[in-house]
Amino acid sequence: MFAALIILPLIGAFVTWLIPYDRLRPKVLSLFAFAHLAITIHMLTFTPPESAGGWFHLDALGKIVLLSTSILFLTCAIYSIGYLFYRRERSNRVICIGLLVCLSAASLVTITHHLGLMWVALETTTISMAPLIYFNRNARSIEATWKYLLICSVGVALALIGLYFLAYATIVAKVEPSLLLDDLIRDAGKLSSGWVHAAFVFLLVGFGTKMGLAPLHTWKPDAYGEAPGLVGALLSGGLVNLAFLALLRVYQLALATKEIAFFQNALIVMGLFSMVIAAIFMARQADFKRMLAYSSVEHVGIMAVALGLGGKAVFGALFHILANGLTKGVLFLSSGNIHRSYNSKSTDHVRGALRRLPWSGGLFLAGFIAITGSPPFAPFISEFTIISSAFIQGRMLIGAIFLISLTIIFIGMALTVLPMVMGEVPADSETTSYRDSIGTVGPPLVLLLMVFVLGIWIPAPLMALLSDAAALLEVHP
Amino acid sequence: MITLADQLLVLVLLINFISLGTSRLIFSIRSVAVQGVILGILPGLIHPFSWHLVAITIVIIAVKGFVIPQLLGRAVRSAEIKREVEPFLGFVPTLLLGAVFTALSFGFAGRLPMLPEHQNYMFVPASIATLMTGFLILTTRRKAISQVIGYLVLENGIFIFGLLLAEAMPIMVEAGALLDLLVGIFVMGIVINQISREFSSLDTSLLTSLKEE
Amino acid sequence: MYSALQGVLDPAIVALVASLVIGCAGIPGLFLRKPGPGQILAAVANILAAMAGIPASLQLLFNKTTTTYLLQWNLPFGPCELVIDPLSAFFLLPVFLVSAAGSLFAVGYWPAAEHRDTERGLTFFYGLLASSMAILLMARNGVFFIMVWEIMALSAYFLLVTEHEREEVRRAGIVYLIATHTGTAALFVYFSLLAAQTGSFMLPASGSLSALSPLASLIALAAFIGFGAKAGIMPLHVWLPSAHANAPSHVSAVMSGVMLKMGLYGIFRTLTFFYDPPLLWGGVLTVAGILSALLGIAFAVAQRDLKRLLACSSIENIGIITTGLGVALLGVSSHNNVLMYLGMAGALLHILNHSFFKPLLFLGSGAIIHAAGTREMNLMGGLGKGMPRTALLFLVGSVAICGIPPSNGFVSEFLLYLGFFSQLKANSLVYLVCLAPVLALVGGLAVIAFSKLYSSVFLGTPRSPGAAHPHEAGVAMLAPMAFFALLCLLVGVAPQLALRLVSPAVASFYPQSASSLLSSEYGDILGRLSLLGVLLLTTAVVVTLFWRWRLGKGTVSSASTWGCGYQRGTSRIQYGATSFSELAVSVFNGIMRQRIVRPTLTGLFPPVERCSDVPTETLLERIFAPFFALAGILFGFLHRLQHGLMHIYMLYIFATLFILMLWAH
Amino acid sequence: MMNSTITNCTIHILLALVMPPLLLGIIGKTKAKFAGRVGAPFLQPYHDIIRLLQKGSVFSTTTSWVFRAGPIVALATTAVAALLVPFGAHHSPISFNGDMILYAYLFALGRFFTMAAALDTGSSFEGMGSAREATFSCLAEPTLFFALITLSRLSGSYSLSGMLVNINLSVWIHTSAALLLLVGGMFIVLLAENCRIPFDDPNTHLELTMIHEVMVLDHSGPALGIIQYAAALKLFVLGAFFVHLALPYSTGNPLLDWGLFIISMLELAVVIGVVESVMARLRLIRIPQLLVAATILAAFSTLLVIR
Repeated sequence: MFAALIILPLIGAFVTWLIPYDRLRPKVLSLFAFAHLAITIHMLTFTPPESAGGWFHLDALGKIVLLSTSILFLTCAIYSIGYLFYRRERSNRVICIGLLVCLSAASLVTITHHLGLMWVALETTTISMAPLIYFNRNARSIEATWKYLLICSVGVALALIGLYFLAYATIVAKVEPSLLLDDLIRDAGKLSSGWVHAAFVFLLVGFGTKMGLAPLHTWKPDAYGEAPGLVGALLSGGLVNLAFLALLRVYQLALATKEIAFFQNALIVMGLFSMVIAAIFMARQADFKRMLAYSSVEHVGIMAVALGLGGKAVFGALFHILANGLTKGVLFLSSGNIHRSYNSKSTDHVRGALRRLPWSGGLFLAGFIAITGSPPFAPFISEFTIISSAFIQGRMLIGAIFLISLTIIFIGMALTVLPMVMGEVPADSETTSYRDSIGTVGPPLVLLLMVFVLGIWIPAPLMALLSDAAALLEVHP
Repeated sequence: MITLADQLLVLVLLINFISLGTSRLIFSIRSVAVQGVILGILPGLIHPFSWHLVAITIVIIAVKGFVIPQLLGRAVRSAEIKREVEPFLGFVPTLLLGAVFTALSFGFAGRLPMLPEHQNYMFVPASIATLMTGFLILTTRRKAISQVIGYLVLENGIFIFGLLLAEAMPIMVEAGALLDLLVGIFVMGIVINQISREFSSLDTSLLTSLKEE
Repeated sequence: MYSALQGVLDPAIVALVASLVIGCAGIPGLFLRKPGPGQILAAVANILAAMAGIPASLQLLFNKTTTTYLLQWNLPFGPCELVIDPLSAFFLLPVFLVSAAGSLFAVGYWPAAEHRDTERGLTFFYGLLASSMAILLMARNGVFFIMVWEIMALSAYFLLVTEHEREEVRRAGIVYLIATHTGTAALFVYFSLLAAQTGSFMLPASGSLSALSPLASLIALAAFIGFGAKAGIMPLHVWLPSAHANAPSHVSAVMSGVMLKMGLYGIFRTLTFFYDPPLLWGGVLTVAGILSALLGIAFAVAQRDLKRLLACSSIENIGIITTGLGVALLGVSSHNNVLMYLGMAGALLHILNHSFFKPLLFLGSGAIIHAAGTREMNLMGGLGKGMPRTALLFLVGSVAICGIPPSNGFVSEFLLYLGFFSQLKANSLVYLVCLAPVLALVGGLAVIAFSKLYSSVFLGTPRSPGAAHPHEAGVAMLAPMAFFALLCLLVGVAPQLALRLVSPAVASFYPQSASSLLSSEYGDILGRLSLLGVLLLTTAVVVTLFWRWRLGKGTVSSASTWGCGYQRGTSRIQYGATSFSELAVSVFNGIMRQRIVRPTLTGLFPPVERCSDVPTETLLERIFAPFFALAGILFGFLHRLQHGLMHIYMLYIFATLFILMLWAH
Repeated sequence: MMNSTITNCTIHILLALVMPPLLLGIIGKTKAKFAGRVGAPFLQPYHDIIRLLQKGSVFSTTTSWVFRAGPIVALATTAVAALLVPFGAHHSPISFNGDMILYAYLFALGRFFTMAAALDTGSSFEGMGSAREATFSCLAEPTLFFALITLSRLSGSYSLSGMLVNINLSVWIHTSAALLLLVGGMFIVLLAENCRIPFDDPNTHLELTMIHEVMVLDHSGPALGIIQYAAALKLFVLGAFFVHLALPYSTGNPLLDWGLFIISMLELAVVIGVVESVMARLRLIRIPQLLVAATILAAFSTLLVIR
């Protein structure tokens, strides 16, 4: 079962590599994505027992991330059929292979309990995404790729040394040396605080870089801005969650080793800082894809703060994994359509999208409303849970900063998004071949529907899953 | 045997300073290559002989010592750049900072508990010092190629620490090391050459069109 | 219908179903291919729902029953209760009334045939807005409340930007959206703090909290900001004028007639939680209220845009209501039942009245805009001849909103006056009586504003070719207006009935205050009022008859207006809207700001020049806009942190690592 | 007792119907005497009104029904107001708690329609007049209310009759300061509301300077007669309020009281006449200042009594 989840996409990658026709590849891609989702759902319903001596173990946390990733990936794959049709000018072999490899690695991250293996998988996702960012093959995209790759690699390298510290801590503590999460949690008490502290710092910075917490987020706007819409969707809706899952693992460990206070405070500080940075940079943003990148910075910040707050906020964080992922999908895919249609990402040129692209424009608008935490959409549930638990815990200052930056972000985003979608299309704007079609509008529409439904009604099984996951992250006295 | 390893580590530290101090790119590439070779030898010195070990050693020496330097060298030659002119921070200050960081890392290592058998060897301080050096290069040099060098030094630092764990969890260490190498090759081999094709130069100060106005 | 309902159905169910029906009214239209039927269907559904809902809520109001339903949702915010108590029932009345009238008006005002691309969305969101407001009144779970609240705010936004091709409309929309979202942020705090206080997201029961508890004042503050922003209490009113001016008229009617009241409802509801509100709260509300009233009407006097004037007068009326509420609260804190009763009754009655005459006026403005093709009053004039019915109905509205007898507006203000005066005998809070002259001043200004409005629109001669050939509004547009006009007169002539309508709501608020003694006493006084109203009408009739008799005796001829010897008078030299209010503005200069654009005339024969004065949004233009500009500049400066220099990015990472290391050890 | 109230009511109504024009006559006579002229007879205003009622009327082509409604509403409101205010020491026919507020607002209704009628003609002069009327009367409102507050505080009553009838010499002696301020303020309001000098000159014919007269320029025949009668009635009603405030003496005997009332009204007319003769019209820009001054006087009196 576990193997299928990993191998299947790899087979897919191999197949797409063999296929010579550009038109066929995206369909094959979606086929494999669909199979992957099927397996995922099967695994969610009938949880397989942990195998390979605890190396593979699909727990509630993994399930959530796996589910959101798989759904998002399928939608992006289907979207790619319509989207790549407009990018006929260049071969899509690389992008299809990269996507599938990334999918395989992503699944590996979610199902393994061995930190080392998880690290390897994470690194693989980083690398496999690089050529996708370079899809446009121009100076800007190579620069974006370069920054993405170097910064993320440095980050992941730091994470690696963090893991080494952890491992060494086990050796020093004379317990059976291992990087299996369960063993570590078991022996957590014995580990020497010096090494553990150092490990946490390096892991936080490392995974934080991959996740894009400020001030480690510097690669994000460039990468998201230059990558095609669907890659952006996967980066901000998928990879971010994987990195967050890695942080969750560390958090679990931190819970076990009574070092939790420091870790939580660090998370809160970095999270709030990310939100403030996002607020500052979203105002007066002239490039709507970069704006979405900062929105992603904001939301990793939200998740970090929630994790740091603990208690009921953790539930919010976990639900936000899903909510943020899906909503970001809507935003990036629809923004991709708008980009295609106007052939520009500049908010000065894009005007009256609702007139030119009623569907994509409407989706973009709805996505904006959803991502800024307005009901009746899913992000509201998570964000309100977090805010309220901040205030209920009596941590007014945190709540205040959180809320103020949310408001500023809303204003900044509104001032960027509303002029884009409303009004008349400027007479001098470039006309392109792009038209809204079911292929390019359907997938984000489906995502939006999910976001909406989750905003008013959480299915019981999902609810159970979320509360199980939250239980894993509670402080054990 | 292991004392020899210690002396080699001193050599590694020296090479750090060289790569910090020199402005000639080719030279610093070579020095990093040497560092790589030394690191390749180290496991052989501290672990009992095994074919597995031999294989690892060979791979590491091959990649760190020859493949990557070759790639970098070609990139440098194709872009026709000889030296790192006007670094973000001058060479002397960087050297001083390097010294400070090395000292700091010794202090830091001192405060951490060790296994008795590692107690009086300088694996930990050396690795952290190398790590810091890598960071120092990354933050003070403008040229893409020097940043790659910085990244390699960083990796070497991590690798040194990995030696401590090699017998505890060999697969882990090797996986990590090899994957880092992969990244290295990936970054150098493809991106660098793409860059030099796009910009006919490896100056990252050219790679600054993506920013907020 | 009434008694039949009692037997057959539970009124609460009826009200609930009715509000849901309104919400779904616009949906069929989205899928129908032909544009017309959807709108008609929506209107019919709305009206039927209102015809079911209003008796139901009346019944709930009079039976003083409280019905509770549990909505099954599995969101992690505790149980979701829907409760209809007399207070909710009272607020339900305007919701049903105005939304139904507006939807009928829309058929004539925004015909689907002419607005193919906007009508569907308009109808849909209109229904959504109305029903969300109705549901809001029943929501008792804080989170559910916020969700409905935000749906209401957003659908109002989408209605507002119906004509988003116009730059002005977009600006209004953005300002509104930012304002309402900020308010919602305050509500987040509010409900979180409530939850921190009570331990659950359920709204606390009436009188269950003490105002002395540490969080109480924070809660009250958050409520004041959050709900006050929606109600348009100064200084949180900045979004209101432009929003109401730029929405389609029947939407403005709902926004002003009902949506503002939702903010007030929130404040009312919040105050019910506390059994011992301190004097301070009442004081704050009173001061804020009277200031809103005075400044609001002062702004109104200066306006030259028909709908902006109406919007500003909404601020005034909200201010009056808030004053009443504050007075009632002072009564609670000082255990003075008379004050409590009069303040609360006045406030609630004025809520009802405002939801009669303000929609009437906004709908009328819609008809006017159709006829004259502009909102600029200086370009209108003489419309009364082309559209006499509209003119008559609009006159009723104008008289009513000035609070002049015999109209409903006077009744509620009358109760407030009684409240102020009632303190003269008591020795506490005597200075409260000084509000009376202020309210009188407000009344006087209102007379200026609305005589200006009415006369410059309907009277005299057309000031622009656009207004020259007005056409009377159709039945679909006239019927709702006539309905509201009748209500205004009815309440004006028979105020005691209205008081009976209000009393249960007051009782639900502070039971001890609504002693039957009080309500009967003031019922009698209002009875005298109605007597005098009848007397006034009869006198008028007598005088008219007398006059007609004399008219019959003498010869009746007609000539052009006496121009005092100057016979070349054109329509341009008659007093326009701006010139009418110019004197008042110059007297009240400082409160009302007008930017006067004066030309400088040079030479013996200067070229043709224009002089115009433009009313300004003091708060928005002097404070908020510069603040935002400043923030923008600051952020722009900080944007340099993202400079694209790789090695500095590396430095960020390194620094973070270093700092965390230091912090950890 | 019962029939005494009835007689009082009848007398009240009769006075309200008959007496008002006489005041105008007396004012005119006084001014004539000051000017050294013989002047028109006391009953001249009656003659004018009757003559006007017999004349035919001319309507401007631009006017609508609003124009015709103006005089009617003006008269009706004033007439109803006349039923609320007590004449002399006698209670008014109708009185209830809060009737003073109705009293104040009835004039607002009349004003609204008068202004509307004026603006209906589309003449710039009449527009001018109504703009001034609107502004000045709006400024006069607060004064009246401060007066009402003071009186109601002093008398402990919420109805016009109650508060005026309870003001007697003893109250005066105790709170003379407050009441003096009040009298000052109210006299100004009285002049302003009735468009007398120094605010307005009822018989000038220089349109640019007028307020009330210019508003009714276009009315003719019976309508004009009604307007003039209404104006006189308004003077009478406000005068009655003022007179009892200024000269609050009452003998126990009802008939004597009526006599006293009539005499004091005549005194008032004379006083107004004197003022009009010795004063000139203010410049328009000064008028608001005078009105605000009146407000301040009244406000002070209020402060004096409620502190």
